[in-house]
Amino acid sequence: MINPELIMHEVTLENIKQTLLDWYDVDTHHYITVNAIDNGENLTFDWIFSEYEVKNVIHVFRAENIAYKSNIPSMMDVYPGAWVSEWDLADMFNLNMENAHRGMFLEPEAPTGPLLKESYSGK
Amino acid sequence: MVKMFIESLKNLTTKPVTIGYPHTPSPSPKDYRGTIYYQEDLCIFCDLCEDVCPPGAILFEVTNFEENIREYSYNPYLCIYCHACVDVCPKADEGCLVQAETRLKPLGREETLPKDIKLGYFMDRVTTPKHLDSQWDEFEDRCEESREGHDEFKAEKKRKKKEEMAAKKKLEAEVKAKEDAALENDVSKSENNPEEKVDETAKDKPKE
Amino acid sequence: MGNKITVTFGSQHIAIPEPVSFVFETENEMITKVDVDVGYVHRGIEQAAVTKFKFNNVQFLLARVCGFCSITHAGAYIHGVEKLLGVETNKRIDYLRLIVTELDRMHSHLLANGHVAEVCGYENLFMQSVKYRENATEILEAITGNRVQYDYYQIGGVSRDLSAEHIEMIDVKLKELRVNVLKLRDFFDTDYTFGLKTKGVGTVTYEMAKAYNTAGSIARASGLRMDARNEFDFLPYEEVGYKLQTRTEGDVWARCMVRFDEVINSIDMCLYAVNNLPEGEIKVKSKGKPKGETFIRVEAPRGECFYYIKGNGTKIMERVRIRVPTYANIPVLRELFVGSQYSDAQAIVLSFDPCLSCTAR
Amino acid sequence: MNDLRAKSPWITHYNTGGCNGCDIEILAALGPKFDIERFGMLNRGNPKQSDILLVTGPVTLRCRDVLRRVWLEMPEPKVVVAMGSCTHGGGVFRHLYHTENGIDGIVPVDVWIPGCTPRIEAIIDGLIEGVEIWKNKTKEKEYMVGHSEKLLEKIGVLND
Amino acid sequence: MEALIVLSIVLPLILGAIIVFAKNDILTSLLTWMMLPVMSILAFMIYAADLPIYVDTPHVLHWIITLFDFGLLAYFLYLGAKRKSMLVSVLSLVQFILLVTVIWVLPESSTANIYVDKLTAMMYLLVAIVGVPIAIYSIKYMDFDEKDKHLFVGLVVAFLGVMNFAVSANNIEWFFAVFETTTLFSVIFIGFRGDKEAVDNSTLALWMNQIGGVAILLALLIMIKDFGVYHFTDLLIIDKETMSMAAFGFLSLAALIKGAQLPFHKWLLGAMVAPTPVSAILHSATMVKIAPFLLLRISPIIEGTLLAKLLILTTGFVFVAAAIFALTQDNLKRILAYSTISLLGLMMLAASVGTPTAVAVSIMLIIFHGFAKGFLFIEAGVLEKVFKIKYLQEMNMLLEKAPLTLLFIFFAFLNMTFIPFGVFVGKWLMIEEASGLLSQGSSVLLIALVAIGGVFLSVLYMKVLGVTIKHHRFTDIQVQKQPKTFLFVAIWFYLWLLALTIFIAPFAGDFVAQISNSLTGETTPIHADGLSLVVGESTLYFWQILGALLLLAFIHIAPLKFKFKNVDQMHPYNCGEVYTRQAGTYDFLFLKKYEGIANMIAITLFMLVVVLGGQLL
Amino acid sequence: MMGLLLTLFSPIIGGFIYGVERVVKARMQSRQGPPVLQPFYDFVKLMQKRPMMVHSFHASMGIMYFISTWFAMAVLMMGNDLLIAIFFHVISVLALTIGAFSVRSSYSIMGAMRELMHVVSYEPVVILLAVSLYLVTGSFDIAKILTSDITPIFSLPLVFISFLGVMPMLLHKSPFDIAEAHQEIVGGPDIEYSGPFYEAVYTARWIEYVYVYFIVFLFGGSNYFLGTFLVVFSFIFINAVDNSTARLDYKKMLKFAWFILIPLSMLNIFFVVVGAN
Ligand code: SF4
Ligand code: SF4
Ligand code: SF4
Ligand code: SF4
Ligand code: SF4
Ligand code: SF4
Ligand code: SF4
Ligand code: SF4
Repeated sequence: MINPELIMHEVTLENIKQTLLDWYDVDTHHYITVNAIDNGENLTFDWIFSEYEVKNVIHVFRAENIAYKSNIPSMMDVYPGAWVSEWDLADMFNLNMENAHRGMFLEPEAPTGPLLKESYSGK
Repeated sequence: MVKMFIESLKNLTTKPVTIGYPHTPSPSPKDYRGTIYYQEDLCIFCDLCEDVCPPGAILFEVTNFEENIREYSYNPYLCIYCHACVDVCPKADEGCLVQAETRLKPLGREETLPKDIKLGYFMDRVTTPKHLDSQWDEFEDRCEESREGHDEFKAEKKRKKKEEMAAKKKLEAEVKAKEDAALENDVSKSENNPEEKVDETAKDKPKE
Repeated sequence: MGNKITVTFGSQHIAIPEPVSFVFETENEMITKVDVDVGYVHRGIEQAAVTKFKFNNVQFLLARVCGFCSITHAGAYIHGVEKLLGVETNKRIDYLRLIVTELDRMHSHLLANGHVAEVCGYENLFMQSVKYRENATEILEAITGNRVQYDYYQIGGVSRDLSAEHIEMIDVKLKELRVNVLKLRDFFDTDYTFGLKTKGVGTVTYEMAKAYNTAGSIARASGLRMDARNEFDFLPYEEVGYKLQTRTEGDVWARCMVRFDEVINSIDMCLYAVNNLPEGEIKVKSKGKPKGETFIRVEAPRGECFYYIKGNGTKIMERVRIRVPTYANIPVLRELFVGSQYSDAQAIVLSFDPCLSCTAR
Repeated sequence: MNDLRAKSPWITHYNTGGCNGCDIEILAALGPKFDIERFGMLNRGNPKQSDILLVTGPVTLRCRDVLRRVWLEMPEPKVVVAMGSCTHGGGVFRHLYHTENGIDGIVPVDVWIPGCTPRIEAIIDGLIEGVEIWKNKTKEKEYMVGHSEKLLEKIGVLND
Repeated sequence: MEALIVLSIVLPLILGAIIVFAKNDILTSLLTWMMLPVMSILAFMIYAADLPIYVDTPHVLHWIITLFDFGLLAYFLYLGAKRKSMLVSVLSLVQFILLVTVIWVLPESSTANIYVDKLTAMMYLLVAIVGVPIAIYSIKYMDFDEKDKHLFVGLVVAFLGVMNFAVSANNIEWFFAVFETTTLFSVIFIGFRGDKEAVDNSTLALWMNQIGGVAILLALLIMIKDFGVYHFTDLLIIDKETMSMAAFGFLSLAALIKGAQLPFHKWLLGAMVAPTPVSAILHSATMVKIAPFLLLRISPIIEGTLLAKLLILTTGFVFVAAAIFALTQDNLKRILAYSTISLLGLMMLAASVGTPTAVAVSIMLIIFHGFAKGFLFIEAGVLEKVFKIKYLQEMNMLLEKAPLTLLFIFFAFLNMTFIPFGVFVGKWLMIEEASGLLSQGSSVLLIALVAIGGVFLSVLYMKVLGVTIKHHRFTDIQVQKQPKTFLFVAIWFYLWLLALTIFIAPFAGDFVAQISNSLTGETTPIHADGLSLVVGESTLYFWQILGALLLLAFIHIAPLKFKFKNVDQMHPYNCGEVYTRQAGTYDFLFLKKYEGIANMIAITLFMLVVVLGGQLL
Repeated sequence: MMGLLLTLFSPIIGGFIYGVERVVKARMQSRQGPPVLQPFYDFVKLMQKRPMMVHSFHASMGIMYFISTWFAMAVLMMGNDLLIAIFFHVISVLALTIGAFSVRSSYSIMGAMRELMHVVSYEPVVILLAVSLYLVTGSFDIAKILTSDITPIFSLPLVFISFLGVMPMLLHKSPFDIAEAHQEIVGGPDIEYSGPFYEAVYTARWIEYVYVYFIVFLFGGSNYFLGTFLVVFSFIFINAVDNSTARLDYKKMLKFAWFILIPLSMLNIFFVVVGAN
């Protein structure tokens, strides 16, 4: 059984960028992805990192209770490769993501925000 | 470059590694995940396979509501040969659902339509390979309807049965009551109770 | 205008079997601008995993996120579910899983390298790669029942056991494969024209690799010591002799070479695992429904595959998030084109071994 | 003549969003062990010079029009060989929000190859089956008599 | 006959003057149109006469010309001062001093100052048949929003006279005078539009050509000092063995500059700012053709010397380099200019080789290049004025926009390189000749240069043709209306080229070979066998000529005429996508960085020509 | 007479060569490969396809490519001047490139430009070859070359080697299949042809095989046995090279042709000249 050692950092949308700018070290930290979870009323955001050559450690920067229409900051200033995951999330959750180009994955005729609970739970 | 040059010349003089399929056979290895076969007589109609099948390649259509006869349908062209149905089938060991090592022929000209009774429940109904896909769509709808219909039918039947039972009971009760009345002259004791019970059951059952 | 030629590369193009489109703007064949569309394969798997499918058959769907690493996708998910269910697998299961995962890596790497050779116009090298790769796929077919979609992982175990004949066959074929891969590696290594076409082309420097958080053989070819097998204990890699392979050149050629080195390492690991297979059941009983969340990293052939799984105690999962290696490598890929020749673009793309079907899901 | 023709089917392959599994096998089928060039088959990659359109995948929304265009660009006589369960009703991707549930509604299919992933032997069987059908086809365009230009324009083949 | 010769020199001058001063449209047209038959007949009559002819001139003419020289130099000095160009002023002063010295030491000579041989007569013909239609063309051309129409046409007409004069001058001092006059004309033409760019370019042309003038004067001085003669015909009879080559070194230098060889090609490129007929006339029949003409005049003398070898090297190098750099250009006229520079290189190369066949090649190239280039520039002018197309990338879809012009351009370009047209025959003969020389131990480099340069030119033309035809759509082609004059001139050139090509064997075997015979005094191994061309042991059969003509005719007429019926039309393969995309061409701009190196090499070669070839050391 | 027959049958001979080549190529890749007559099956197939074109001009250029290649073949077989035959080949290249340029497809246009780069690379070498043959046999006349008592291969080994170097360019074989480059520009100039029109281009390529191998044959001089041997040798060699090299880009091709092959040829000619004097 896998046993990841989770290191949780509580952040908010306002301070996430600054926190990451301070914390993220290109030599030791590896950005994995950003994730969003729909809790039914609001979203949870996770920015997920690992460390090079350190076993089983996963850093998670978790911002909770995000309203659906909040403006999400882009992390492209911190690590330039962030755009794929951010644009992807913007499409999938119909987010107001900074700098995001919509339609990277979704065609116009597809449902908007397919990963939102309201989109698939039939309401 | 030079090494490859020599290798090329060497290959030119040696025999190619190409196998001769289809002129020479190339059998599947043991336990190859091929077509799913089904034995109706062994099936207990538990619907577990239909439930687990990822693409929905197994469907049961209720063909006879009265006797609750369900017909197994399998679409080998939709099946992803994942083996999940066989894993889940309680009667798999007896051979109710088996994954064969052989695979199906591709579906092209009409002559090549597979006619194997055991697997081709769905295919048998198809006359032309074109529109097979849309037919499966219709079929899915029909199965869905049949299931719903069956559920309704079942509920209806149950209700009717209950009603009958109730009526019967009532009758019996009446008779009994008459008898009793005749015997004891106590009429007002048990008149409404059975009817309420029927109502409750009728409400509950279809919801399941 | 005038001297600019816009070349579309995809979505239907002979060099990339997958639908992906690059729109290059070239001047004298030199690329000056590039647009990438990676969304052709988007099918909506993340949604399907939390709606249509129950937690015990999601792995079949996830295996079909991508054919090359069907085993890793299903594997990552099942590792996660097992964690949520609290299932402890035994050594034999781990070893069996490891064998199939590494065999998958071998065939994937060999095909990827062969494909690089093919788009470099080196048809024979492609043919030789595919020829030798057959050994790996034959083994896989024999032990899992399919050449590509193994469906081998199951919750709490694996679907089939290895028999004695299997072990014998694997041993013979892998030893043969090892010889052949070394030969093939030698071809790639020493070939002059292939070197002309690939050395110094599409170079990802160590700094770039770090800055863009690349994964897999792309990162390792640039000297970034980055391998989920090294950083995450999802399978007992250390026991079977895993070694991290890196190079420093970072170009197309180095990526091929890293893949060959990994194939050889994988063969060694498999040989060890097959010959030292622990005894035990191949399936552990599991009960209950997954509840809670977990993060999983596994090393797919193309690099790190990351899963986030959240269950809510019902049959349906709450959230499945997939981050795949190509997804991490697309940003750096896009940066590489500007300034390189159009005739090298195919080799660069294919040396990344892009998997759009998992990128777009 | 048709028998001679049947010895030279050229292939265009298009993946409409499958898992690559099928495509890997197509590559392997080109390889030395199976070598479909024995039957005169070449992977041309260019629909204008091909006779068999080998499609894999469940047809995602974005691939749909591309598939149509590729098919339209192939001159008659031509056949479409659909490979894998994805192409038939979408396979495991059936009824996802971004797929078209297989290629049947998009282009007319002549041969279905079952399997996920089909064995290479099945690919060969399917292609041979396709060739048998192709042999009896003619140059005629049975579809869209009389309104070709318009239809082409609508689909976006007459782009520019 | 003398009168005819004088007439053909003077008539254009007079007519030009009338046109300039009369400023009357009808008169202009009338006179210019009239010149076509008159000049042609004159030239034919002179050619048919018993050549060579020496025309004696009154002594006073000599003084007039000398005076004119000084006037010219004074004007140049004035221009230099006005345009604040030190170079021009200094060069004018140098020329002034040299000219005074020359006149000081000039011995008496009884040789006639005007000498007309077959070569000269051929140049007359070229001027009449190629130059006059261009003058006609320029009447219409100037109607398109240009000013000073009459002045322009008058100058063009007069320029033809100057050119005729230049090719008939025997006295090198006179030749210097005409040489400078052509410079003057080119300066006026280039600066015609009067804007800054035009003036700058004309100044450039001025000082570059003045260097040529200086070179001629130096040559003249040395000649007078060494041999005491200053007539071309006198030079030919001096014993070759003992001769010093210094004078010829300088003469060749003048030729190289006039022929706009690298690195002096800038002036010809700068000439592009002038109205297009200027380019047409400069490139086809006049001006630059003085360069190979001059070399042809002295080729019997320099044949086989080190000077000739160095010239071969230089011009061969230019032939290749200019063809390569032409690939980097995107302006049609500049491409044509580069190709002229390149082909001039080949002509001069052939002239320097100096064997009968090589001389024939040079003549052949002068003629066919004149026709084709005149044609091309005319069509470039049509494109510019009627269709507003100047750059290569705008030439896309010419087939829809200007089908007829495309047809003409296509044909002219085919003429520039493909079998069986004249330029090709020249190239082919050159290779044959060079191969012959090879076995006698001459340079392997010569052959390689000819082969390589020819290939580059072919590729250049194919590229340009490709671009003109590019992006054709499905639409039907409608032939657009063009001014009748343009059409006439185009058809005139077309028919001449066609006729000359079909009868290339007699033309080369009789006409060209005769000129070459007369120049070299040996028999040229080219003759016509029926309509097949026989060169030594090789034959260009008539069926090959005809076959190639038919193939090419089909290729260039096909776009207009040929239609497939009942065939499906489909858009190009675009990976199944519908992106609109640009499709330009390669511009090979990365080659530009080698241009400096090429110029350096060319300068070195120039030095070598003058210093080593002229045996100055 | 022989020349006429050879010309008439050159498509068939070429098709046969191509068929053998495909088998040899497959065998070199340890595959079984298609039947030898495969090119003719392809021919029949293409003829039976529904004709489809981009526009008439493009389609007619495909046919012109075929005709002019065949004509060049006729000139080579029946004319007497090798040089002229070489220049006729340029006409066919013209038809091909003009056709390729005329369509609105960047692949096609890139293919055409690359085709021109091919010409720049091989043409000087081929001309030098003709010149060197002239040098040793004293004639450009093919009939004379084939009857001269000198065997050119012995005095022109370097020229032969450099011709081996340009053969991949002429025949579009790896490492110089740059204009065709299937994985980059999907066939380059041929891409837009389909059905019968593609068949014209396809067949023209066969004629080019005969054209090129005939030039190889000339190296045998009057020793036809040696000539045949050279043809077979170069055939195997070219195919082995095709199968053991990656495709280079056009700049590398130019450099190879210009800085290696041309000097090589010139060196050989130089030696011959020096040796003769
Ligand atoms: S093998 Fe899988 S897809 Fe096929 S019927 Fe069984 S469960 Fe369904
Ligand atoms: S799981 Fe087995 S027993 Fe149950 S319905 Fe399916 S086939 Fe029948
Ligand atoms: S050989 Fe490779 S590039 Fe070519 S079509 Fe096949 S998979 Fe695609
Ligand atoms: S990158 Fe993704 S899709 Fe590709 S092989 Fe790896 S896990 Fe599979
Ligand atoms: S990377 Fe490609 S091959 Fe691998 S899983 Fe993804 S789509 Fe499939
Ligand atoms: S089969 Fe599918 S995944 Fe494989 S290369 Fe072709 S399109 Fe891509
Ligand atoms: S049929 Fe199966 S293997 Fe083939 S593409 Fe679809 S999911 Fe992949
Ligand atoms: S490049 Fe194209 S034509 Fe050439 S061998 Fe490869 S697939 Fe065939």
